[in-house]
Amino acid sequence: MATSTGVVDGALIYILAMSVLLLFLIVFFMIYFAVRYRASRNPVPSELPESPLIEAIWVIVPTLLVTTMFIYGLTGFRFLRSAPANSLVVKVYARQWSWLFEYDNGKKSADLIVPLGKNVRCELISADVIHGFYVPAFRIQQDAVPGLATYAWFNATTMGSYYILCSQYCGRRHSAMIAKLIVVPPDQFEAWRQGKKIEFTGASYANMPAGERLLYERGCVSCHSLEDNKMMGPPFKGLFGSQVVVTTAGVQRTVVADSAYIHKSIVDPGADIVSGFPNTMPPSKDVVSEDEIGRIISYLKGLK
Amino acid sequence: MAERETHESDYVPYFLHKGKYPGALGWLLATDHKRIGLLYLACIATFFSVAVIIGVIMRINMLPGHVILTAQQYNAAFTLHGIIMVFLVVIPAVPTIFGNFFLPILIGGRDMIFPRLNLFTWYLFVLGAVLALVSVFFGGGAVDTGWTFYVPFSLKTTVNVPLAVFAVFILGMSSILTGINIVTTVHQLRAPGMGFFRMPLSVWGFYATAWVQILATPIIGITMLLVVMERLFGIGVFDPAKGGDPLLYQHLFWIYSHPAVYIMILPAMGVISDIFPVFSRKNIYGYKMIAFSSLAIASVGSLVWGHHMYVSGQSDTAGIIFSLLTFLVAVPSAIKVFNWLATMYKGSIQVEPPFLYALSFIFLFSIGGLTGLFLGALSPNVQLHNTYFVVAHFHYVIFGGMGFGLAAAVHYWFPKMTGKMYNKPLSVVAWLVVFVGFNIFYFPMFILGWEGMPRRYYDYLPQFATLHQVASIGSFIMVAGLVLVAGNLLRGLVAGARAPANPWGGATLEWTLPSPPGQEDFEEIPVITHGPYEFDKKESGA
Amino acid sequence: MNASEDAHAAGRLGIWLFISTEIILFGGLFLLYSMYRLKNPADFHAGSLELNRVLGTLNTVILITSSLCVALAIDSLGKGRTRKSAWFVAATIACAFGFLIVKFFEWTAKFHHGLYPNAKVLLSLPKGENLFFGLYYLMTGLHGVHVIVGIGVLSVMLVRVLRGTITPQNPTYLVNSGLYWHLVDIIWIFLFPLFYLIT
Amino acid sequence: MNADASREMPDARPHGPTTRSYVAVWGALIVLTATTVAVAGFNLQKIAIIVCLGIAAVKSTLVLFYFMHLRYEHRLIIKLLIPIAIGALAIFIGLTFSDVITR
Repeated sequence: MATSTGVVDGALIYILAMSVLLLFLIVFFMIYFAVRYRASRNPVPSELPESPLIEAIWVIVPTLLVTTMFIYGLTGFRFLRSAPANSLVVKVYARQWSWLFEYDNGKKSADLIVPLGKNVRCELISADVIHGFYVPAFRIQQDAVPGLATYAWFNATTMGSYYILCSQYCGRRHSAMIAKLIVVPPDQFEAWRQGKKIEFTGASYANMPAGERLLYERGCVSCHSLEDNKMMGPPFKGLFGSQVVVTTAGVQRTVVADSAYIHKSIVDPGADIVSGFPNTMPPSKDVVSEDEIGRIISYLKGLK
Repeated sequence: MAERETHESDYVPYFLHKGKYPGALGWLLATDHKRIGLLYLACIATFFSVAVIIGVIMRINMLPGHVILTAQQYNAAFTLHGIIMVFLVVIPAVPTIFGNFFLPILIGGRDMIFPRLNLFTWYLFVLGAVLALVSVFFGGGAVDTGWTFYVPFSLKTTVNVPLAVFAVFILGMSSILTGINIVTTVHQLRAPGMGFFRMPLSVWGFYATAWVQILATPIIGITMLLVVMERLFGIGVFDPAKGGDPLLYQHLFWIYSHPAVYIMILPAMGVISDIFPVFSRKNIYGYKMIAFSSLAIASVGSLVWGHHMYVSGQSDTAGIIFSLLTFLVAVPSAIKVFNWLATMYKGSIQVEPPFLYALSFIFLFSIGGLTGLFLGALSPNVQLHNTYFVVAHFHYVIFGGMGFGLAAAVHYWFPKMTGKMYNKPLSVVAWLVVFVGFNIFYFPMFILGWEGMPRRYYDYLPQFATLHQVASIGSFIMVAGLVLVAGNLLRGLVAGARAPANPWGGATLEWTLPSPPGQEDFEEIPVITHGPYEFDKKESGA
Repeated sequence: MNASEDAHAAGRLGIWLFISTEIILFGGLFLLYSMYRLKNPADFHAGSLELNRVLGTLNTVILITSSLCVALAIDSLGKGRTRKSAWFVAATIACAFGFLIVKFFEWTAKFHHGLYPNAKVLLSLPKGENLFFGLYYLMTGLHGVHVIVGIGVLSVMLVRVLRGTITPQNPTYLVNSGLYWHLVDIIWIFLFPLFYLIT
Repeated sequence: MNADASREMPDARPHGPTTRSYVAVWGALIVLTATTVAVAGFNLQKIAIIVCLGIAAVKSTLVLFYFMHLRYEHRLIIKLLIPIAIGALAIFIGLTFSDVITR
């Protein structure tokens, strides 16, 4: 849970209470009239003279009621939309169909690890289409729009692991675009951020070899299977060293999938388009470092 | 009416009338408003069935352990369900079926003002429907964008977006022309003495709706054309890579698509306003307030589209403005509900099938409207946006509101349209099954959404399984009820008892005609001397 | 009650409603134009310098003149001078073709400079200029489609005036076609300064 | 607006502007076009937008009032249509503007 949870819930519960009351009154009168004035009991209807007073009440009371709801919602919104200046800034990269979190010191992670009781400001960046950064437990949601800087912030008050979901429909594997938000003690967080190896409970890709873990963390497996089934992109199993038919600048040719080829496919995927697959992969220079590409290649070498 | 019986010999029901063309051509080239209304009815009923079947398939898929679709198929399924329901069923249904059939009669005219244009709108409608259908099978396959076609996803996906959005453009043209026809008809063809404040409230509903159709639909037209142009020529006005702003697409889309909700609900509210006085045997309470609240909903409802965008990246200031305006539109809706209830007060109430639907309309629409307050409020919306709460909310408003309003209209006007009566006890049973199924189906979705289940998810976290199961079971009950409703009506059509001219004791003009009406509706254009709900005066009028 | 007069009154309301929808249809593009201009004033300035102001002015004069012609056609018809009316309708159609020919040369010249959607040259320019030309093609293109539709409608009117199915007593179709044609003129009256003049 | 409004004369009969006034309006439109092009020639910057759109508004009003006979229109509903359409558009643009400038 976070400080925002209570803020949003307050407004929700107020509106819920008012709505239940109104619904009860409406249904009560509807049923009461239908029974009390049924034709067999009240054969002669009596006209009700129009009363400006009653009509004025019907305009004014709902107006006042909804005004209170507006103000309650507005106060909460102000809270949600003003990140304190001293927040820890995390860059959130959303892409089809995975999340990547980058801390101010350049540390990257597939799970959002945050310290307990600290303000965290998530700056949302989308690489392709619109995604929705949604943490239900914290009651925060904000779209990541390509070409537009947006953010959400929170201050976690309970330790534990929560879901981060994509709430804006983004294509085939939209419902699988899930990451974890893990709230940990501030000292552990700091140690982890500085590069100490800590596996937090609930983390998504614990105990994997570095190369494989990168493929998960950076979202490669959303489109490339580690088995041999065909997804959005070519499967990885048995890829290294195999013959690949590609189209380069409109010309079809056959190449061997060696280290150079894989490197090029990561940094400039539009250059050689593997036949039978659409040219949809975004260039991934900003997401993986040279060092990381090396680890991925050495993992793929072993994936027979 | 007494006068009518003396002319019994030259009276021929409109569907037996021998016109210029024989047989099927007599229907396909019909310019008679009643026949065109029925042409629309046939199409819309078919599309509705298709969309319901797609919906059931999705619900089966959401049963724990019953995956029958791939992710791509599921995405296409909810997209098609949305496109068909929104553009082919809910937006056109009440204005084109009942607007066409009854609007001219209710104002004492013989037809719509532009009968050939009227038929043309039906052909455009069919063309749009065919294009939408064709887009499923050609050029990359069924659209998977959701019915909102949000850019840049709709620019990037490999499926046949251009044809589908072009279909929406065509359907928009059809809707605009229908709106023009309705406004002009109301202005030109009212019978002598039929002042604006003697029009039945259903006519006010059609009239207010028609204005929204005219003023808002061109925006979706141009937006859809822009998506086509983007796909075909890569112009870039919506593509962020070329400087375009995806949020402007959302603005344009919702400038139409939010008012479209009022295109859906206003005519249904109008019909409900006609039904309440008839079954309470009492003049409607606050006629002018209801009439003006229709116009208020139509106009204020066009200013609130930004409440779909609180978390979209829209500025916070704009969010606050739109939230305030959104709450204002709740007021005229509340006024209508209060006026309907006041109409029942001290009435002489007969709970016939149409009234049962009208009463359940109030219940379901109230839930839909009140949950709209959650979504209109800024901070709760941040939690509930794009979750099942929204899905439940709009199904309560659209299906519970417009759908039950439509069902009320069908059960109210069925005897007039067909000259036959359906089985009343069976229709009450069918209503009960639909009503119960509906609530088991959609109510759990409020809770799912509150707990954080996003919409348009092929898959879900394990904690949501139970509620999904309940919702799916509810959907099966509801569909069973719908089959019962349809079966009862069809049976009534074929083998029902003959309906009298005025089975409900209504005081509006359609009940002065025989059931079903003759080709010309009125042999002589009536002179109107009193309001539409003055039951004690109905003998002296018309 | 005179049926033809009733039909005329109804037709007039109908066509004015239609004109309103056309204004809003273009309005969606005006909305995009104003938002993008607001965000990219410098690029829009640069973009409009690329357009040929002389040709734009020429087309404005052509359309205003065509508007006059169609007004005079209706005027002549009302005075019972059917033949003269037909000549004016023909002149309107001629102006419409003139407009399209000028537009054709304008577009072709832009295409030669690589200023068309998705062209390498255009994509290399600042994003605001890409938007400017995108909107330029969309708005003048949609307007051009309206001109083409107008030519079709006016041609039918010409035939009907000559055949005598449009008469001084029954001018509704011609009057309504004229109203549509004036609308096409009005839209250009706004497009002209927005793209060619404001820098 | 009522039913009696439908019993009226078709307006092709000469109760609108005279032939001479059509030509006069055309002359005014040409002069305004020349003015707007001339004004755009000076480097007036922001004022140019207002002047150019102002002249465009005057020109379209002339077309609406005289060529399209709106000045001689006696039905309220038709007189109101253009203001309604422009008003709707102004609201659409204005509310979208409230987002774009504060983003």
